[in-house]
Amino acid sequence: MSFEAWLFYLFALLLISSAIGVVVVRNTVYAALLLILAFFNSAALWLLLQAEFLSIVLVLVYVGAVMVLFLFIIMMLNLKVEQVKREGGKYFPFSLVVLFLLIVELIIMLQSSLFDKVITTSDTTKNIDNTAAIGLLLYKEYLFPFEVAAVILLVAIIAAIMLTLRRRGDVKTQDIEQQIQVQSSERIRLIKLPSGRQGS
Amino acid sequence: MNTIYIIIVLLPLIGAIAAGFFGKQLGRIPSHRLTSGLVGLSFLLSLYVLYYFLQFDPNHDVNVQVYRWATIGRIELEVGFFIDRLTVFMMVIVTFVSLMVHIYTIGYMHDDPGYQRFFSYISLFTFAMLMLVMSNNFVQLFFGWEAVGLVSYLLIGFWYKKDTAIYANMKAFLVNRVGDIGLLLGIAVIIVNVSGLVNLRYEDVFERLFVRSHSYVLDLPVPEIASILLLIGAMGKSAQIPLHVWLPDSMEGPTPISALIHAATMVTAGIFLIARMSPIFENAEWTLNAILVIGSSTAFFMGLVGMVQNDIKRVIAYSTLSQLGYMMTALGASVYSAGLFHLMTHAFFKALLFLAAGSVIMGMHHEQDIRKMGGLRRYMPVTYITFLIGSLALVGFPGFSGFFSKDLVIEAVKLSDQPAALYAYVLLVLGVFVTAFYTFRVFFMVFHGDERMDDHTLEHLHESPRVVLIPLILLAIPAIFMGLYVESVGLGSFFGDALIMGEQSKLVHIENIVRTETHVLHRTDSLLQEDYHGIGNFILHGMMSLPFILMLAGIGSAWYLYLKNDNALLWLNNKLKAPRKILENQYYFDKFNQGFFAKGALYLGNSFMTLIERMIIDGLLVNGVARAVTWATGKVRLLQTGYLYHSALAMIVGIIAMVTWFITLLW
Amino acid sequence: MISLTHYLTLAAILFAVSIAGIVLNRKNILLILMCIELMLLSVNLNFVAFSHYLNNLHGQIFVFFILTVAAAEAAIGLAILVVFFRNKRSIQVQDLDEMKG
Amino acid sequence: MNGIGFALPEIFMLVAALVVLLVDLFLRQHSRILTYMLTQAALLAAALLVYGNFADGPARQVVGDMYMHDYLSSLLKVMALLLTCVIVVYGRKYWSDHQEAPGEFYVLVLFTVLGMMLMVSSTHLIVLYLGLELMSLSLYALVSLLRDDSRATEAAMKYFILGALASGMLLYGISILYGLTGSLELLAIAEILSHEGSAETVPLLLALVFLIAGLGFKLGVVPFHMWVPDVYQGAPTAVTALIASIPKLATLALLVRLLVSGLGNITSDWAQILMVLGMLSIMLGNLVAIAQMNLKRMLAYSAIAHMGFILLGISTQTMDGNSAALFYALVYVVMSVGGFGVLILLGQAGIDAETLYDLKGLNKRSPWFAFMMLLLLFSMAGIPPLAGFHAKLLVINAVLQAGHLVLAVGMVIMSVIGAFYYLRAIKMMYFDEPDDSTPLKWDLEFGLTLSLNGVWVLVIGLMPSFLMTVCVRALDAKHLL
Repeated sequence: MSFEAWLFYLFALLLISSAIGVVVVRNTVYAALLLILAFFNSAALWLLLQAEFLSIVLVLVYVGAVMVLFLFIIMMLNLKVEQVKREGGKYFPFSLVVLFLLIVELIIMLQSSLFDKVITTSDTTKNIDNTAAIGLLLYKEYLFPFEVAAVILLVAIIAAIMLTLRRRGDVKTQDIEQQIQVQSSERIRLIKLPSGRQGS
Repeated sequence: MNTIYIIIVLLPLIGAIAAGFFGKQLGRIPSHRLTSGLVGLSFLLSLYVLYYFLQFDPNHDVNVQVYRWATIGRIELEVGFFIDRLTVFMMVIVTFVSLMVHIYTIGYMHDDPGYQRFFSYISLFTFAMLMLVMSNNFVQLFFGWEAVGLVSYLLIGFWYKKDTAIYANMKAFLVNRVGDIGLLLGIAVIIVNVSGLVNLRYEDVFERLFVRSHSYVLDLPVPEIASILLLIGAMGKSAQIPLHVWLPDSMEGPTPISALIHAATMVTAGIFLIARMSPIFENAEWTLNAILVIGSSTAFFMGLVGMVQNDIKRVIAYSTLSQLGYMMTALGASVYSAGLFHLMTHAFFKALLFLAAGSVIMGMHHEQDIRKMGGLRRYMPVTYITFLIGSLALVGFPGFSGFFSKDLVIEAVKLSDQPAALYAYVLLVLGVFVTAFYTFRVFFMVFHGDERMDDHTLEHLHESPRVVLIPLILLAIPAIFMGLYVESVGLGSFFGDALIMGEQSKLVHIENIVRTETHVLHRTDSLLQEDYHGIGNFILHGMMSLPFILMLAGIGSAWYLYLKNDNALLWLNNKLKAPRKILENQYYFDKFNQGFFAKGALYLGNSFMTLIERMIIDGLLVNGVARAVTWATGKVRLLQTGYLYHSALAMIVGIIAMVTWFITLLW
Repeated sequence: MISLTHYLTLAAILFAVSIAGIVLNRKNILLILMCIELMLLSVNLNFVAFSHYLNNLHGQIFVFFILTVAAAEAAIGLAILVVFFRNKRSIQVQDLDEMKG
Repeated sequence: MNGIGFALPEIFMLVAALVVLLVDLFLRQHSRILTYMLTQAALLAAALLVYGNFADGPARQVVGDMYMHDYLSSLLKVMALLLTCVIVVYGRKYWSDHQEAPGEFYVLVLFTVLGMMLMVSSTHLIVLYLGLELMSLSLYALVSLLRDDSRATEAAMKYFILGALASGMLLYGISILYGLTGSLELLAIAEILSHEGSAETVPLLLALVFLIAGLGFKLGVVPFHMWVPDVYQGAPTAVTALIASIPKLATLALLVRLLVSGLGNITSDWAQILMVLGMLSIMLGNLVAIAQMNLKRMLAYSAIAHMGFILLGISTQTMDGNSAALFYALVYVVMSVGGFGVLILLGQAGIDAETLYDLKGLNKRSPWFAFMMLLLLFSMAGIPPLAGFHAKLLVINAVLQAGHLVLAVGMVIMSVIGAFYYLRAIKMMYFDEPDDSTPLKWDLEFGLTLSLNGVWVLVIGLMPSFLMTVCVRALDAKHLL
């Protein structure tokens, strides 16, 4: 096996085991960390596939932003580690069988002579590097989808703010406008109290 | 110009929808103003259309295609209007009578809680009736036919808290069903026998039906079968023996309805149907003879029943039956124009009589028994005079509209050379006496003689409000003068070729004439025309004829028996106990239906129910299916646990199933 | 040598594992959200592999967009999760059970 | 970027959504009416723009071959925009019943429609995916708008997770499609696939399965339907109306583009799948709907059944079947939006109407709206002469023409069983005494819109030929691809 093959198997094995880890560990924080590991491995695999730009983006965007967001939420919600006993349910064996079937069938269906191409290292004689090529494509051919993606991010921002922003009623702050507009009659209220004698 | 027809039809519908759905919001007065106004507008537009048509020669017609609704197989369902002289004629009558009834209702139903609902119904009826008469195809005709039936059904049971009303309602519904099935089968026979893509328009159907008129159903030529079935339909709506039983009972509805639906318009739908379908009927000699027999029998025997009825509305109802018989008979004699002329005059004077009777009933505080009335002429002078005009028109007093139309019918039957014509002639002539007798019996008992009502009613006796009297007066005018159109309408020059449609059928007619040399329509028609020498002559001739004498005899005997000599009446009653009993029981039609059809059906039904229904259908099929559905529902519902992982699992299982499906397909 | 099929198999296994996470998970919704990220990762792996072997950059562009959308999706998903937590004081999968039948 | 002008309606919608968003930021609660009016104006103007350059000629691709300008997309866009106007009118009443009028509702509705517009005219898989996600993400957020309502948030959570799963599946399918053809552009894919030998269809079938799963989820057909009842029930009713209409239209367009145009060479394979899924949906939808006393859930199951009809129409692989499916979809969305409109009408301040019991005695409370609901329910049950009747008739006829007698008989039987639950609702409206006789409140605009909605069903039922012609034209090969 070539060095690249070794690398592939190493990262693939790590990727799958960390993915399984995400599914089976009980602690959510561990799961998130394992997911980060999976992302790193996958970024490495992408490097093997000469997708340098995307592999950097994966690390920067995913690990740097999305996973941090996940961790942030985990911490914010302050979940107890063991909240529920592991309950398989009567569907559990059935589900396992189904998943096994899924893997087998996917692999069977993907056995095609079309896909028997062997990895070819750097024989693609490109004059420009991967990042530049993607940039050119993105800003020339894919400008329209690029704008749409921006809109999607905007919607995400709107939705996230809308859902989580609360105006608390019990916060004590000054409202300058109201203070200025107040009238003298509102400032003091004269109440005529009945004299003490009549009351008891 | 074409949109005007659509507007005429839609105006009453708009009124009906407004009063029906928004009656509560609108209030009483705006509701009746709106509906009456819209129907009035519809009437004016109809008049305009009449005027417009009079500019053209009588054969002018218009075919308006509104839209094609759907195509099912080779049958195209369309909505459209066919307008010719016949249609215009019906439109004017329908909208005019309807308008009068709308106005009358304002007074008559004044205190009824269902005021707006009532206006909505009668407007809806006007819409349906216009759809029926203006239709250019069989499907729309059937729609209009069922719609008028539906409204009639709703209106007979308008006072749904009255048990008798509900019963009458039911009866009308069931009997009309029989007729409707006849019509439906008739249309089906026609559709089956027309080849190619069928749009079911009258013209096309007639043309293509006669191309294939050599074809046979059950060894009978198609026109014969189709016309018999259509006749059954017409008999149901126009209440001919033996499908007449629902009409007298329909008097349970409010009086304006009796005038509008059960005298002037809906019951004449059968007459209209046969006139429209004349190309088919003219090719069916057997059916024409059947019409003669059925029509004249209805005319005479139903009139006889009218002689012994004591409910003012029922007497007029029987009179309606009898007059419908006259119209039918004229059609049977192939003088369609005479039948339609009688339809027109009858619409006016019968609506008048009903509305006047309604006025009497109002005055009498909803007492309908004529034995408890009497001497009303002093208290209700306008009602009295209008009722008299209506009565004179009904009995055919020379100069009044009924005289011309009835005489024309009798003349036509006399001249007809159909085998059944003699039978029909005798019955019709005798019928004149009967008509005169029962009409004036009611007239004398209600308006002359002693006041037989109780004191309380007598104290409150007064003339009806103006809103009730205006329609009476407006209807009285045509009831007197419409006879003047005897030449144009009665003798058919007004209608032109409207009564025979379709090029091909015309050709067939000519062939028939050439071949047999005795074509009925044209012979009777032309004979009638030959006999006619101006109105003056017509009246003079009428005054010397047998029917006139019989009429006078009828009036005279009614006067003698009911005003002059009570003892003679008692003596006669004693002598004629047996026939009287038959008449009072209306020839036992109801008893027979009850005993034979109802009981028999019940018996059959019961045995079927225990055997088939309960055991097989109910036990096995219905309950079985219901149980199976419930069981399946429960089971399937269990799948819907609402748990996320089950939903996801279902999706995965779906994918696996599909992939497995393909794998098994490939290997 | 490493062929395209190797990568596709790897992605398929990753896909199945992520689905297993969604179907078998009885613990909390956050894990499900992570599994969704994992699933998108497997799809991305597919795209990058195809892109490489087809010598065609369009697949990588698609991955770029998937990453963008996935970030947006994560943001909205987590926001909904927070709202859900505020209502139920729990993010257990089993507590998604108010509606059924 | 030639032909960017054809995307003018979308660009306009985007700008309008941003304007609405900004304007709303500076408005106080009581002046939200401005947001509402701006939203309506934006929708109507966009509809006018689409109508203005309605693609009447042959289809063509613009904007770097990513964007389809054809009759089908123009038709669906106009329809969706007008329908959204209706939903926004209903939505205003709904939110005023809830004492708050979140400006985000309007903004997100605009983004939903924008996503839908991108979807129906995309010929590029990236644009398709982005449009789908734009629509879905906006909908997830909309469902959770009632953020203090535990059922709404639960529905949002379920909708989000299952939706993400479904779009993951769709992506997996797309990735294989890309791997097989090396292209992301639908026309090119169709071109390449038509040249390939039939031996290499195995991975293609795998892609097909995942594509159908992704689209089936959006349509809500068995077995990808489990979210439908929960989300319909939990979401705010105004949002439910949106979910029940816009995505269905968009997904129908995708089905036509992906399967009919894109995967035309394995037609028989997907046709069989659609047939099975369609029939299962009709059966499950109608059966389970019987057991529902919650009206929103009932409508959800009936939606599943209706989607089954649409799938069966497409599964016939004929022009007649496709146009029947399109006709069915166009009729269905109007009916269901109207149904939710009536539910919103019945709602009162703070309390949503959602069970069948809320319909009780509606005739006594408002005969006109009871009649409108009658029209809508009769139409859903497929009773002539209403629009739903023609829709069912067309689909069943197409299935018969394609020679599937058993299927057609099954459809008829299930329709009859399905009629039961619609009639039960009608019975409750007309023959039961109202539990609650609080007078219904609505303003003129709402009343008019709802009436229009109900009458439309009748009008289409009475004169279906126009809509039929349009549907046939939209799927005509000349105008498609």
